[in-house]
Amino acid sequence: GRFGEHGGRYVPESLVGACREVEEAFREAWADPAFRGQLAGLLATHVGRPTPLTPALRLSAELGSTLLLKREDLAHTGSHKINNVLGQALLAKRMGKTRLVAETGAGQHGVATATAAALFGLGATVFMGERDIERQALNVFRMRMLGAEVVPVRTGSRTLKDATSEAMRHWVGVVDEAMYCMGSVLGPSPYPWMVREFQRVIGDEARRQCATELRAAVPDYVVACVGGGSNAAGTFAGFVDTPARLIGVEAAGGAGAADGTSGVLHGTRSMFLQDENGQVTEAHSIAAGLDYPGIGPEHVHLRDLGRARYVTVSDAEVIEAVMRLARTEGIVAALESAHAVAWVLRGELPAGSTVLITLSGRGDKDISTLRELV
Amino acid sequence: GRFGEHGGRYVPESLVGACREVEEAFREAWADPAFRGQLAGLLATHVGRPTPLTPALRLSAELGSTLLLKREDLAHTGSHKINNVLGQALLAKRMGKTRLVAETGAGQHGVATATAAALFGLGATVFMGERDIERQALNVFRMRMLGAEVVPVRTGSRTLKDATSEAMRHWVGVVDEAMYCMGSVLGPSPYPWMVREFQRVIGDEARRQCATELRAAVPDYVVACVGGGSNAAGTFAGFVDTPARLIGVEAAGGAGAADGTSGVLHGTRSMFLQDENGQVTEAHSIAAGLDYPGIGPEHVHLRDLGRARYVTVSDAEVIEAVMRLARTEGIVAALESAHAVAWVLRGELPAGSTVLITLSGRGDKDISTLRELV
Amino acid sequence: MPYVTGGVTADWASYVHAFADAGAGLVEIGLPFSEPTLDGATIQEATAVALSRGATLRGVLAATPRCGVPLVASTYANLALRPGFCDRLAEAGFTGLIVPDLPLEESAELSEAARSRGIGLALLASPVTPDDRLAEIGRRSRGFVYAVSVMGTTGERTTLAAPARELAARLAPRTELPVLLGFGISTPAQAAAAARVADGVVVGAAVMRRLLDGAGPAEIGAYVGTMREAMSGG
Amino acid sequence: MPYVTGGVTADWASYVHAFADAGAGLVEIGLPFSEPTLDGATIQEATAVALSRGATLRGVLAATPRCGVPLVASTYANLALRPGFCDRLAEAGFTGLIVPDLPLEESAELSEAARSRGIGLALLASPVTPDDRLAEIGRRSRGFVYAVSVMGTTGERTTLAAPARELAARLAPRTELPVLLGFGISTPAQAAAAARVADGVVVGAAVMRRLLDGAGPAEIGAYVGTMREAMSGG
Repeated sequence: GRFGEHGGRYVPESLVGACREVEEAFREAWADPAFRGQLAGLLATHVGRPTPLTPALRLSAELGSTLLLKREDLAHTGSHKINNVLGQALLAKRMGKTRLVAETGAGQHGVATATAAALFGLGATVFMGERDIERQALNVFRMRMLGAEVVPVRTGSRTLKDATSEAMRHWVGVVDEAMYCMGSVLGPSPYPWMVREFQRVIGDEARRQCATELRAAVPDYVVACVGGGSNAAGTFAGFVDTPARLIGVEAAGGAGAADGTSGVLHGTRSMFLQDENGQVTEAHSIAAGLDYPGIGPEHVHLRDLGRARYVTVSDAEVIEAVMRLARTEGIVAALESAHAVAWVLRGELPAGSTVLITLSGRGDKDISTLRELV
Repeated sequence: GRFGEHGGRYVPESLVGACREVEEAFREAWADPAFRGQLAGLLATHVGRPTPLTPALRLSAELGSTLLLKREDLAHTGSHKINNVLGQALLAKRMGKTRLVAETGAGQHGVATATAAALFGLGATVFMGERDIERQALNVFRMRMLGAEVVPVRTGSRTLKDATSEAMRHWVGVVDEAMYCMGSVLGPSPYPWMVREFQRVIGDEARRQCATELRAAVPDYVVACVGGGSNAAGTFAGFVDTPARLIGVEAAGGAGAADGTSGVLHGTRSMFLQDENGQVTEAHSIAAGLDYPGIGPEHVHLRDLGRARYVTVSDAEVIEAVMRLARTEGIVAALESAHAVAWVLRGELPAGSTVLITLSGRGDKDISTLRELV
Repeated sequence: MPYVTGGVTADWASYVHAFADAGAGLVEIGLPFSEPTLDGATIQEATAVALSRGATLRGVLAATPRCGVPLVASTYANLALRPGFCDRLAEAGFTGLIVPDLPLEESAELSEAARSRGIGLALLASPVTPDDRLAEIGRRSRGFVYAVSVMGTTGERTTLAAPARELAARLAPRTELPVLLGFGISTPAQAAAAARVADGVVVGAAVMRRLLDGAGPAEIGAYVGTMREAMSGG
Repeated sequence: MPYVTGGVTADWASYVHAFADAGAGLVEIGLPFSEPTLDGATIQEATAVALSRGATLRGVLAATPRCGVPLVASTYANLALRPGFCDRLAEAGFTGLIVPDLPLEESAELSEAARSRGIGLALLASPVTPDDRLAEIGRRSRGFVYAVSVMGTTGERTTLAAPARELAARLAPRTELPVLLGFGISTPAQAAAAARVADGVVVGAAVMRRLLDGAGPAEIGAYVGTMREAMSGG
């Protein structure tokens, strides 16, 4: 459960057993071909995997590079979140749990959790900050449509970090029947690496797809946005043993790797935005999904090892990237995903580079935000 | 260009040549393996085809039947519309056209057209009723993001039928450089059968998928919603030569087949809602995509032949169907698609039936409508 | 051939008389259809006004005056292909018919039905119609050939476009019927120019614009007279 | 062991003195952290109040009074694992430390750092902790073992739950340290019940609720005295 000196399991004694139980169940399930087959089947029939690898022909021509887009935006519910959530829900079912507990920020993970719960006939309790509930009323309704209970969180900044705290508090009281369904490569062990394993389907598919698409089989660059960092972790997992340069792109206002310092939050030791007194500060990004003041511990480790590089882009660059991708490729990417595109658009890559960009989600949810800004 | 006594090419002399040009180009392209290969490639890499066939396990258990969902909701841009639009845009490019002209109602076809235009570097002019523009401001913004020009139509009921009229008027003046990109199996020949051919990928895929999924290889029932009827036409095309019963489900308030009478509109002879004086009346459906006062001519023909049956469901049944599918399968279907589900939920099917339902699109666009109603 | 939308005002029939009095050789009466796909803003507006006043096919035909000048009905295929349409048209005294969304290929049946009731279905020709097709249209049309002078909808335009002259020139040797030039003709100068290449002109939107703006039969009759004069003088 | 959130009011230190005067054997001082993941509504509120008043680790430690009773700090791992934390704690006169999100497996380093500054890191035990693990916690804890009486967060509850009694009973034979029962104890009856199975109780939320509602040091000292009395009488 450690990535160098990061990771770990910083949870109350009351949750140690539950985390262990999840870890043991996951180890056992992940080694069981039946479980993996069942999950792969669901990802194929329900989610639409494999998602395509789209050559961004017009944008490539403009940049003089070869850009390949891994299309998680086409996954059921609109982002990569579902890969992980189906895995955890299937595991919960296998463990005999009857409920899922989850936190959500903008609502994407909450919708994915509610979706998986509906599919398996599990209950779902989703904690969501009151401010996010106001901003994302449609996602709240969607979760309720799917049968989930959405609990407003009125503490702190009333956003994602507070919802996460509240969800963990709640879990303590319901560990017997409920499984915590974590939305990113965060939280206590085994979550960071379990979520990465559930998301590695992105990287594994992309690796195979690149092999048929690129002469060199492996791209020069593999680029993904990083909030907590689950789509990046999943993507990188497929390329960590190749010469591809791995680039995680953070929001300038929510850059755990770039601006954070070592700390412990929500069960894991990692890099978090905090003031000089060790109080966690709020992240600010146009992309709600990157609005978390930390980053997954494995990313810190990959950076410390020099295996991955973490960069930031500004909100303005992100808006420009969304618009440009829409006009050249007919794809409206999520603001989160557009961070990866924005970094590539900076033009710092050598001409002729081959670049894999994970489009973690679709931009439908962001249209009204963009409309106000553009 | 005829389906029995329906279909035809009821256009002004000024458009006869343009329609013929499209027809000839399409015949030639459709017989050209290079064109079909290029389109199939785009559908795979850009749209995410094949879309999965999802067994609706929990709903099937509740109904005592076997329901299979053809997941067009997972296609890029969120519905089957893109299949057709990519075909027409590729054809336009092949014909040397530089612009697409299209009508749109709720905006789905407009967004798809704008998407295809962006992908091919074509211009796009989308006509949209002023009332629809107000109701669907986000889709208008999305089209503009994708680089399309959206032209408000202020005549008549200021909805889809008026937008269609205006788009056809506009086409007369720009036939040299522009191709009309029709959104359904409507309009003058070759559109109804060309659109059906571009949409038959739904039925062809589903046929193959059913063959591996069902013991009998072919389902007992094939059910799809019908506005103009393009997703139904594409689905039925894959099963018309099988014993499967084909069911088209119309909105009770916009049922061209059920309540229409023979007439001529927008270039085709078919069934339209009209008063006793031959004036076309407005359709009313909770599903904007079914809000057209007519039905594709081939559907009338299939009905006249007894090969397909057309039924209607009420708005209330549709809302119930959306909610039930969400809770049992974790899929929020478009209100249009939910018509097909609603009919199956009536429970009129013999126990043990196998049923293919085409989910033509996703319900994200309908969430705020549902929120107000539920 | 001046045009009026049937039912656009309570006294719409007076305009027909005024046209006749102004020396029009033919009068075109529009039978309003809810989806005027080929009309520009003016005639769309006139159609909407007529329908909102409760105009129906039956009502317009019943109110159609006999004014000594041959009457030509114009409407869309949805109305023209309704059973009994030609019977009613004949009863109302029409001898000509224009259906702009019924091209050559779709026209045979209606043309025959009309002919059997003494009505000539005039076909339309367009600037993009090839020569051989023009000849076929010239052969199959009845009464006259309606030459659409521009690629677009009905409506006023400032000059008579070159395509109109070219079309008229291509049509003339390919038909024995008179050629009427329509779409976009509104000024005496245009009418005069048109008269040099065709046998007549259709003045629709220009009449209806004035009518919708409040001009009475006398004023519009005078306008039609001016147009006629310009043509004769040309 | 009564609890006060450091910095919650300007005169928070007076509460520490009042606790000592009321006969508390230990006093727990919360060092506010922005994400009080394990606290219930009351202590979350107290934390937010303290932080909004500008409370910092440095400031709270500087204001911590010496009152003759051993002081126990409680905070979260994010603060406790900061470099120099134990030095500063020792300077401020603390001899005990509770870090509720630092379970056995993650505690060794901090426990050693604390020990070297004369501070005992008390570990927590929970109703779901198995016996062998309880023994390990009992061995590795310093000062006392904090027995979490319920599966949930801090906060007042109406009765002392059965799990609390069972946990205390399982812990007692597995540690040589005193066992303090915490989470949810607010009434004299509960305190008395707790005293029958444990060596002491932690009264946190009940104190803070009163404090946030405006009770001064004297009033809260009296409440703590009542609790103490109930325990002695039990």
